[in-house]
Amino acid sequence: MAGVPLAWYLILSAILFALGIAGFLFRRNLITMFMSIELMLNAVNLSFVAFSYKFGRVDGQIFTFFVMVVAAAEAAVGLAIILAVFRTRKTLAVDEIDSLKY
Amino acid sequence: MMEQLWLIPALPLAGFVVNGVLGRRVSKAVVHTVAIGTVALSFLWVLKTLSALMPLETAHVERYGTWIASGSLEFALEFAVDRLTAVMLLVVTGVGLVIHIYSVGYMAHEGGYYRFFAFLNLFMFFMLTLVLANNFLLLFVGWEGVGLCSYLLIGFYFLRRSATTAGNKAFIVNRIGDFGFSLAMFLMVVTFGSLDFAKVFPAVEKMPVEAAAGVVTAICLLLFVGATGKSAQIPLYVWLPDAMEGPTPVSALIHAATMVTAGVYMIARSWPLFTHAPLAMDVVATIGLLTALVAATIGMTQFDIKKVFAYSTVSQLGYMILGVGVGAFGAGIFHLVTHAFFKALLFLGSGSVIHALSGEQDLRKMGGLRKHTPITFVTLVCAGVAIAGVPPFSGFFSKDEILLAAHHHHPWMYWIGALTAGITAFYVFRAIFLCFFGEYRGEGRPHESPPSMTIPLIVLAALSLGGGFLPVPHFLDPVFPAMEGQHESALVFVSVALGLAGIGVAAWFYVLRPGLADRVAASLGGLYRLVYNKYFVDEIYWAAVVRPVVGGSRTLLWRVMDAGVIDGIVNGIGGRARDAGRLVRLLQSGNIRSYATWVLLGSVFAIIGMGLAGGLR
Amino acid sequence: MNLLDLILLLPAAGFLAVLLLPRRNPGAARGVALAVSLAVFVLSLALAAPVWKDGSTMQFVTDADWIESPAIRYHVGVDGLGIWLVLLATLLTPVCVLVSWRHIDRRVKEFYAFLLLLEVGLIGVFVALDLFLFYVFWEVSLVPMYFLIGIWGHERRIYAAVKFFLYTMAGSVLMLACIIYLYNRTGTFDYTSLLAMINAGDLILSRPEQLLLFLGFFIAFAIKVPLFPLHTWLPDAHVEAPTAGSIMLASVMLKMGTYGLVRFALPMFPTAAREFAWWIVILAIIGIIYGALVAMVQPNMKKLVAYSSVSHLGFVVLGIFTFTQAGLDGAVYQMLNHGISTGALFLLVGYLYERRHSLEIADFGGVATAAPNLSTVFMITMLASIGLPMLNNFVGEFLVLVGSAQVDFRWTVFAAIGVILSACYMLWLYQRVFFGETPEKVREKVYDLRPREWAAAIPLVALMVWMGTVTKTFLPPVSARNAEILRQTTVNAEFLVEAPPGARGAAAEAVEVADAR
Amino acid sequence: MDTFLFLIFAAIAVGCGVIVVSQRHPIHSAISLIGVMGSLAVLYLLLGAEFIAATQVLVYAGAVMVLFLFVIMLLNAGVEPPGGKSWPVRLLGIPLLVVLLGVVSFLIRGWIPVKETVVFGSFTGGGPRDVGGALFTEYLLPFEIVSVLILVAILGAVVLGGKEID
Repeated sequence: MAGVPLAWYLILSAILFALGIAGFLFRRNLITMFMSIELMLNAVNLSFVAFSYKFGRVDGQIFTFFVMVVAAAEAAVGLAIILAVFRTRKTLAVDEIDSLKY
Repeated sequence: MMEQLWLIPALPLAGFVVNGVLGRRVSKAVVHTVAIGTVALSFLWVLKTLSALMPLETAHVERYGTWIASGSLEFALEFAVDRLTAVMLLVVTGVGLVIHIYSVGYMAHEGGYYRFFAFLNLFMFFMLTLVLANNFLLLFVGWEGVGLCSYLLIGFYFLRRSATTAGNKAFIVNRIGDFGFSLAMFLMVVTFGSLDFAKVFPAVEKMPVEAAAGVVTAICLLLFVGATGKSAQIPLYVWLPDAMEGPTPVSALIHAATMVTAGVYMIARSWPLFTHAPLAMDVVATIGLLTALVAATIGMTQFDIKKVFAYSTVSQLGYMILGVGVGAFGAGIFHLVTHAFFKALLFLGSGSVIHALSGEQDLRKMGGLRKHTPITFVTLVCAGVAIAGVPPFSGFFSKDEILLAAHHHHPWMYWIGALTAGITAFYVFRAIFLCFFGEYRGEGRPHESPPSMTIPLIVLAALSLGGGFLPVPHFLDPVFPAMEGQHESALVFVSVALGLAGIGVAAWFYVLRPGLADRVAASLGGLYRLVYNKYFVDEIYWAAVVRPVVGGSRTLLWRVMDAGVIDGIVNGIGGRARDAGRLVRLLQSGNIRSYATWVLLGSVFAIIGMGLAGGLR
Repeated sequence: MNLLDLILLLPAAGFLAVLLLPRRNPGAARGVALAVSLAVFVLSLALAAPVWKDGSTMQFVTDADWIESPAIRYHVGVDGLGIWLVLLATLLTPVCVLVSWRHIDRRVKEFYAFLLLLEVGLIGVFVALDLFLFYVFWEVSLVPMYFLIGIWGHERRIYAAVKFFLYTMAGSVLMLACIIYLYNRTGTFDYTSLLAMINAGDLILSRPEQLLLFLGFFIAFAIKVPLFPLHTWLPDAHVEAPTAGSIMLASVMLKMGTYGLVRFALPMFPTAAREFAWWIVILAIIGIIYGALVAMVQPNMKKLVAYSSVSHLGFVVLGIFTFTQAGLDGAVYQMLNHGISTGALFLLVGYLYERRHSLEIADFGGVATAAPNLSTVFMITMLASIGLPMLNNFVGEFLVLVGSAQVDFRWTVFAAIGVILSACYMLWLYQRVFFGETPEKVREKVYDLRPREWAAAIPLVALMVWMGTVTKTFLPPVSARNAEILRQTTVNAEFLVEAPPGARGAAAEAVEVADAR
Repeated sequence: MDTFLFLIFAAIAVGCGVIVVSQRHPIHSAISLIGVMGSLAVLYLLLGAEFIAATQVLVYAGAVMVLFLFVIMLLNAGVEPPGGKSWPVRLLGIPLLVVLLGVVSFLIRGWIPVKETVVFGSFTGGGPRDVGGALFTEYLLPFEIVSVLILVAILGAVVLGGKEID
């Protein structure tokens, strides 16, 4: 029975991850960047699940589970921080938020 | 048998310690009693020791232990007495005692009384150590120590800048001499492995002549550098005239009678070295003669009474150096002894004059004092005839012996020496005539000094007159090598005649025809100015040595080298590091997206690296 | 735990105790510091007698594991070389406590705490027999000094402290690298085992190895000495440091460098040491003359004394690299002398500063009238410093110059010029500060020595006279140890004769030179 | 059939991903991200991870993305202004991305043989029972820690979002 090569899953994961990076690099909006991070996390999750399939073990999925949980927590805190930043700086453009420098 | 030689210097040292620690809290009477008492005891102990040790054919050595020991080198604390030392001990303690007594009167109204006597006692300690030392190191201890005391006492009036400057000058010029002395010591350690007289001298004797010539000549010349410093010879004599800033008893004791003769003593003491270095001996004799002449000419023109006698001292020291330089060690020491008498007398006498005039030292403001200060006048004339070499007074015997030995060495040395003798007579009597004859040219009321000052004058006058009959050269015969050759008695008359002529000229210039001297001086013009300004030696030294060294140190070494180059390099390294940091910190731009790019860059490299290394397989 | 451990532990305990004291009560900090430092001094005196009897072997040795891997040991002991330096450190600490009694008025307890910590480091350096332990103590002494200068210093203290720290650090990092290299070669940091290996021929360092290792150690030590041209941190550090800091820095810390040279650089890398000796001696002699000349023109008293230190320590380095008994003995003796006399000079300059609040020579004059006792003590110290016989420095300088004359007379000639110059700058200083009429400002502010100040000065003056006259008290153990070290340097060179051909020429030459002496 | 499903949902995921990255307005990005997540959930199913697929839809697509949308609307975030300040991104961004993607793909290709395929239904260890079993036995401690983490995160979010920061 012909199936999908495993490598395709992984390459899809890599492509999504690269898209995430691209979003992080080229978007200048804090929230979009944050979403790009989520995208990267999802790309990694896909790898985990794919490997879980490859080795026939559930551990990869457990990891995915943890990543989701942490991502949820992160999203909560991160968005709260974005809120706080917006309240003080009145902007979401990261290039304007650069006071932590030399 | 121990004679407890150490007591001789230790007694004055005890006096120094007592006066130094307690002097400020006790009365003047206690201070000078302690000071004079210790010196007197020391003098008595010298007499006792010498009478016990006579006839002292060979040296009596006492060892008290080791001072410095390192590996095979050992430097002992050893005192020794032989006939040479005996003479020196008597001169130092004897003249020292007289001058201590004199100081009671002279210093009566000065501040820092205890300090003065403490320093004098300290000087006695070091001088006696110098004389008693049985090795060069201990001699050097005394040598440096007397230099210290000289410094302290020249700068005694430390509120006067000129006095402290003179003190510094004395110490530093002496240090230059000591530099030579110490190098000589190091060379001796290297060559002979010891500094003991008892080891060095026999070793020299045993050395083959060819081997000895170079190194022994070097040692002797270096020792002589030391002597030129301490005994004020060309080119290091410049400190001695300035040293007259000190109180007059100091000038008499340290800068006339004892300390400055240490160089002569040292050369005489190390005759076994010098006799093996004829070249060095010639240098010594020539320098001595030259110094005698040059200093005497300067002495003719000075108006400060103490300066006249200071240059006279330099000149007379030149004679002594000439004496030891031509191999007449006994004669040199003999002149040292007689000079101690008459020069101490000259200084104490001039001190008495200065005391009488409440501090006036300029001959042009004196005159006619023989009526006011008769004792001083008479004793000074005694000293004058002694130094002028008028027979049968002390200077005649000792000086003539040196001159005859010089003639035996090189006739031209005799003639220059004799000429100098004439000049000597002239300037001494010039001073005496200016001071005591004619009209009184100053202000204030001159008065005769107290007995504590005049009695020492009288004692010294007696010694100056009769000192020539002391059998010093004969007594020293066993110590020194015999001088061959016979006296040419005709020459005696020449020098005596020159001396008398000098007195005559002085009398003609300053008593019979006052004013003539000024006209002669004016007619000589530039030559007179040259001599009057002491051949500009101080100025030349200042311009050629002091200023370049100080200025060079300040600008070149400190500002340019230290602050500029070295610190520049150091700070430059620091600065470049900072610049690099400033450059690199631009990466820390605060822009998150830039950071992300760097992270990505790093990750790419890491992944490529891992891939290449096969880490992912 | 033996006496030596106790001596190391006590000031460390004192350091903690002072830190724990309440800030409100500075008197307690002073009291505790004085008590501890005096106790340490008294205890350390007990070290002297056994070492005096046998200076060439290590005594009061403790050898315990500290860290198992890498094999770092707590190995301490004291011999004729270290004993007087230990005593110097323990003597000067109470002196410094006394000196700072009034002078330090802010952050008092921290000051005394740092002083005690400094003492730990200094003692440790002189007793450590494990290279790593040595390095640790070396750095331990560095930190408190940095703070002493940086917190309680004068106007430009930060600059001076940073300069001091960076200079020293640059050197000590090189040393650490060399120590680690040695460890990688041999598997041990232990100095005595290393020497034993070298003696037995088990450890033969090739010539390039020796040269590089020697240079690493040497630069660290030379900076600390400081040897020309690595000296420029010294004047700045001294000028800015508080009095106690200057005293400890000049008297004890500079000796760490020269001590290191004698203890480590010479016996471990004899071939390299002999090969470089010529160049090092030239630097030392330049330092002697240069330091003296620059000292002469300083307008600031502390700077003057600092440059004079450069000059004096030139003598020490010269003595060390003569490889003669007299030279080494003189060098070690001179370390002690310099510790005493320059320490005393800084002490007295500190007294003057406390009174007039200035270090500029031009602000003084006529102090002799206002403070005769102070002037007398200064005079004695000055005379000691310029090497007057019967005072301490003379003995050291004399032996050093004798040693150098035995090797090359030219060295002696140039080095002796420094003796002349020392008289110049010191006498000139004395004249300008103490002699002459007393200006109004000086008369108002300068008072004579107080009892507390006497108490700090008298031991030093007494030692100057004692060390100058009774050398027997101090010299024999030093001599014994130095003889051992000299033997060691020749032994090593002999082993190298059998080493690879590249090293043959130099080593053989070194042995010949050694034999010729 | 597998290949067909994979290709469809992979295409949706990549397409939505591109929209996420390329849209200037955060709302568009957020909506697209939901699309990515949904298609990923299908892919998880294909890989036999039923429980994770469900959670993905519930937690990610449901809870987290709603949070995002709320915040976007709360802040009234608009279209981002053009231009940026980061020169390294402009200089290095695209080349680095290309290199990364190339290298990773190359490594994956070399690592996992093409004949190793995924067949739907061949792995059945991804049901709630299996995951739960592993989670409450082997991974109990991490699980508990994560629960604390979430608690802290809640607190943090409340504190940060709740009041003005001075």
